[in-house]
Parts: sequence; C-alpha cells; structure tokens
Amino acid sequence: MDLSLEDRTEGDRTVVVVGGEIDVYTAPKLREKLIDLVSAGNYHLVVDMEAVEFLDSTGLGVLVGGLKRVRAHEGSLRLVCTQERILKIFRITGLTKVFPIHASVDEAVAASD
Amino acid sequence: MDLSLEDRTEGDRTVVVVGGEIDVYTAPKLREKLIDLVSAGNYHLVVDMEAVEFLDSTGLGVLVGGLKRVRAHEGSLRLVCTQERILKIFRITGLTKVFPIHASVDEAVAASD
Amino acid sequence: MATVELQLSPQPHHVRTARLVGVAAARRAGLPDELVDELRWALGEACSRAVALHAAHAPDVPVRVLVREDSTGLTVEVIDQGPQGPPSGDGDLEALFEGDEVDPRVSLAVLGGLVDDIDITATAGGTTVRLRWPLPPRSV
Amino acid sequence: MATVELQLSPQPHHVRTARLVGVAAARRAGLPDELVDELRWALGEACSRAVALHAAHAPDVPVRVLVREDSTGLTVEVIDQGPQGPPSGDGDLEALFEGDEVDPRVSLAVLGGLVDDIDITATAGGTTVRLRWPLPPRSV
Ligand SMILES: Nc1ncnc2c1ncn2[C@@H]1O[C@H](COP(=O)(O)OP(=O)(O)O)[C@@H](O)[C@H]1O
Ligand SMILES: Nc1ncnc2c1ncn2[C@@H]1O[C@H](COP(=O)(O)OP(=O)(O)O)[C@@H](O)[C@H]1O
Repeated sequence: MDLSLEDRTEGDRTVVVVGGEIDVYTAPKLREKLIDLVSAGNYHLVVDMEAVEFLDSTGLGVLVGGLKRVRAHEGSLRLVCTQERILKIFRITGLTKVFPIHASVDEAVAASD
Repeated sequence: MDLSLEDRTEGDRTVVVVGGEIDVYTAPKLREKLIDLVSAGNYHLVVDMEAVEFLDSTGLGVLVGGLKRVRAHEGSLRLVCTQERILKIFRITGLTKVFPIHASVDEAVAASD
Repeated sequence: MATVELQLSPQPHHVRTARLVGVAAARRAGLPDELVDELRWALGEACSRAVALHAAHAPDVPVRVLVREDSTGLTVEVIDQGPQGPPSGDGDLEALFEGDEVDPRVSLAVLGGLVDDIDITATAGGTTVRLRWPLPPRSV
Repeated sequence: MATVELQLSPQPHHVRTARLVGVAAARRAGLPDELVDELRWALGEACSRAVALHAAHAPDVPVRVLVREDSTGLTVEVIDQGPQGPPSGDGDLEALFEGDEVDPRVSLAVLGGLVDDIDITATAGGTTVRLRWPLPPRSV
C-alpha cells in the first residue's frame, strides 16, 4: 500500500525498483531517491514500475523531474512497464514520447543511449 | 471483517460460532439465525464469541432478544467468551448478570441449566 | 491541523466506512495499536447509535463524524440530530433492552466504559459524542 | 440514497483516505473489480489535484468529496476551491511539466483518459470534477 524503493547497479545502469503507490503523499520519497542517486553520480537510471499499484500526476511530475536531472549530465532515464493502465497514462499525457519504455529490466539495461 | 455464522449440534445443545464484526449492519443476520434456530426447536443455545472482532450495542440487543426467545421455551443461551474487551462491555451493561458466560464451548455445553 | 469530516446518510453500512476512516487516521497519527482498536470500537458504537437514531427520526439528515489531529491529541466527534434521551444513568440497564430495539442509553453506557476521555453534550438539535486520545510525542 | 461526503483538510495523506472510502463504497455498491480500480485511480488523481491546489491557494478550506449511490449508478464528485485554470486542451502536454510542480491540467488530461463519463465544471470559487459509473442491476 505504501511506497517501496530499492536500487541496485547493473553495469553502468542503476535500477530503481518501485513498488506500491506513487501519489501526492509518497511522491516526495521517490523524488528524494532520484535526487540522491543523481547526486551520487548515477546518471543512467532504469525505473522498474512493474510493482506500482497507483500513479498519479504528482508521480509523473517526479519522473519528469528525474529525467531532467539525468539529462543535465547527459544521462538517461528508462522505464520498465507493461501494465496497461500505467501505459495508458503515459500515452494520455504524451510522455511515451519522452520516456523510453521497456518490457523488462534486461531490455532496458541492454538498450543503448 | 464481515460476520460469519456456523452452527452445529452437541448433545441437546446447539453451538453457534460467530466470527467477525457484529454491528448495526450485520446484526440482522445474527438475529435471523437465532430466530431460525429457535423456530426449528433449538432451545438450548451456546454462542461462541471467541472469533468476534467487534460488537456494538445493536449486537447486544440481538443477543438479549435471543435470550428472551429461548426463555419463552424454557431454554437457555450461554456465551463463550474470554476476550477482555467484550467481557468489559457485558460488565458495563450489566449483562454479565443476564448471560452465563463460559471460558470454553466444552464448559458451556457441560453446564447444567 | 489535519481534519477529516464525514457526512453519512444514515445507512448501517456507513458505520463501517466511519470505522475505516477512523482507523486509518488513528494509525497515521501514530496512536498505539491498542488504542487504535479502542477508537475503532468506540467510534463504531457512537456511529451505530447515531445512525440508528437518524434512521428512525431524521432519515434525510446526515450523521457527522469529525476526526481532528492536533498537537494535543486525536479527537473524534460524532454529531447526531436525534432526540436527546435522558442521560445514561446507571439504573436498571437490563430494562433498556426491550423488544429488539436497543435503548440509545446502552450505547452511551458502553462508550463511557470503553473510553476514558469522553464528553457527551446536548448540541443544537441533537447530541455530540466527543472522544479524545492523547498522541505519543512524534519526531516529525 | 446512500451518500458519503468527505471534507478533507488539504494534506497529502488525506488523498489516501479518500481512495479508501471510494473503494469501500464502490465495492459495496457492487461495481465490478475492474471499475473499482478505475474509480480508485481516478478519485486519487482528482483528489491529488484538489489537495495540491488547496495546499497552495486555500490551505484552510477543506476539499470536498462526494460519493453518491443511486439507482442510476455511482457518482463521485471532487469539489475544490482552487484557481480555475484554462481547460486541459490537448496542446503540448510535455511543456506542462515545469519545475517539480505539475500543472493541474495534466491531472485533468489523465482523468479524461481514465474515465468515460466525466464532467469538469467551473463552480462557485473552484472546479468540480464529476465521475460516474453505471451499476450492474441488483437483486435487492
Ligand atoms: N472495505 C471496507 N469497507 C468498509 N469498512 C471496512 C472495509 N475494510 C475494513 N473496514 C472496516 O474498517 C475497520 C478497520 O478495519 P481493519 O480490519 O482494522 O483494517 P485493515 O484490515 O486494513 O487493517 C473495521 O471495523 C472494518 O469493519
Ligand atoms: N490504512 C489505510 N489508510 C489510508 N489509506 C489506505 C489504507 N489502506 C488502504 N488505503 C488506500 O485505500 C485504497 C484501496 O486499498 P486496497 O488495498 O484496495 O484495500 P484492501 O487492501 O482493503 O482491499 C488504496 O489506494 C490505499 O492507498
């Protein structure tokens, strides 16, 4: 029900596994996590959204904010998502054109920038 | 979370096992069950409250109503309860003087009227 | 100051919604588990009483439930517009169980026994049951 | 007619309370699971938007959430007293993500995409988002 956040390194990518609900209440935690990772020099992020059960526009804003931060360092932010409802939200908001979206973490990690 | 009701016969007693929440929403189901049992000739009831997670005054009213019904047939209604919160409610309302309360179904079934 | 107000049409199932909201607020406020359970029980009893009174006497008027968290603690108010019965008294409670309907005074007696900090006051057109729990100091 | 009204002070955690109440009402009303989830999602989005607007512009005014069940279906209204932005439009949505704050229009776009039966109207001092779902016929 709450937000869970875990991260690990795969090659030169940092995979952030997000679970639970990203809403106006929990989004600040995700924002902080992304800021911390970028501050620590992780500029190539893969955000795994497969265990996300809720995502509102505040959450979208945090993801866009993360993207801007890695881009400032020539980095990348890729999403892993196959959930139809979430894909729909990215589509509605035009963000499918902004984020590379992958069907698995392996695919995202293997993708070249 | 909801109310569960099961009954079985032990000798000349009918044991009703109640679980979940007895509130203004579910109490009518318990009332109906007690009425059905009495209508079918079960005048010696043992109501096992050990799995009850909530009981409000509507529920108390239904138990008192059941007691009146079995008494009209020279019957009995015994309660099985060791939960402190529920015992407290019976004490506050003076109902410990009205219902025989037992620590186990065996004890209640063995009790003589 | 975090407040939630619920206005519930007097249907029995809404008593569960009120419990649900009360429990969520209490947990979030950091009330210890045992007291969360006490709150759930007392809020449920107070709402049962209010919903039953409204259903009988003011079916079109919502029952109001207020949950307020401030530095001094957690306050729950259940505000009804039902007839104001005589105070609970500690007379012959058994006599209050007449027919299948429970006298609302039983409810007030139960509440008084469950919660230490309780206020029952006559308010405009009805009764307000106010329940309070202190909150443990927080590190926020 | 079963109605619940919630009045929430504009704190982020109240958005969860609203989802909780909405989901409980939807389940009880017999909305199919898939639509319960749609309601949870849309109600959450609408409340996020309203709470953020109030927190910025009307911190002392509660956000109102209405859940009404009648023979025609389940209606959810989220009523805010925030500034009325221009309608969502389908222009350059990407430009709406400026800084870390999300333009409330993103929220309306998401809502429009999630729910078929949606009405967004300017009301006294703010905006009302009305969402509706038909209910399957019941045997009650
Ligand atoms: N879906 C629901 N709809 C209405 N009320 C509910 C629902 N789920 C739980 N409740 C009520 O909320 C109260 C707290 O529930 P509890 O079981 O403690 O919550 P949880 O299981 O989420 O920890 C209970 O009195 C219960 O009746
Ligand atoms: N204790 C709680 N406090 C606040 N919100 C909650 C709580 N439990 C669940 N929710 C919210 O209610 C919504 C529905 O929860 P859900 O997980 O579907 O309920 P359940 O697990 O009881 O079936 C979710 O969006 C969740 O954030």
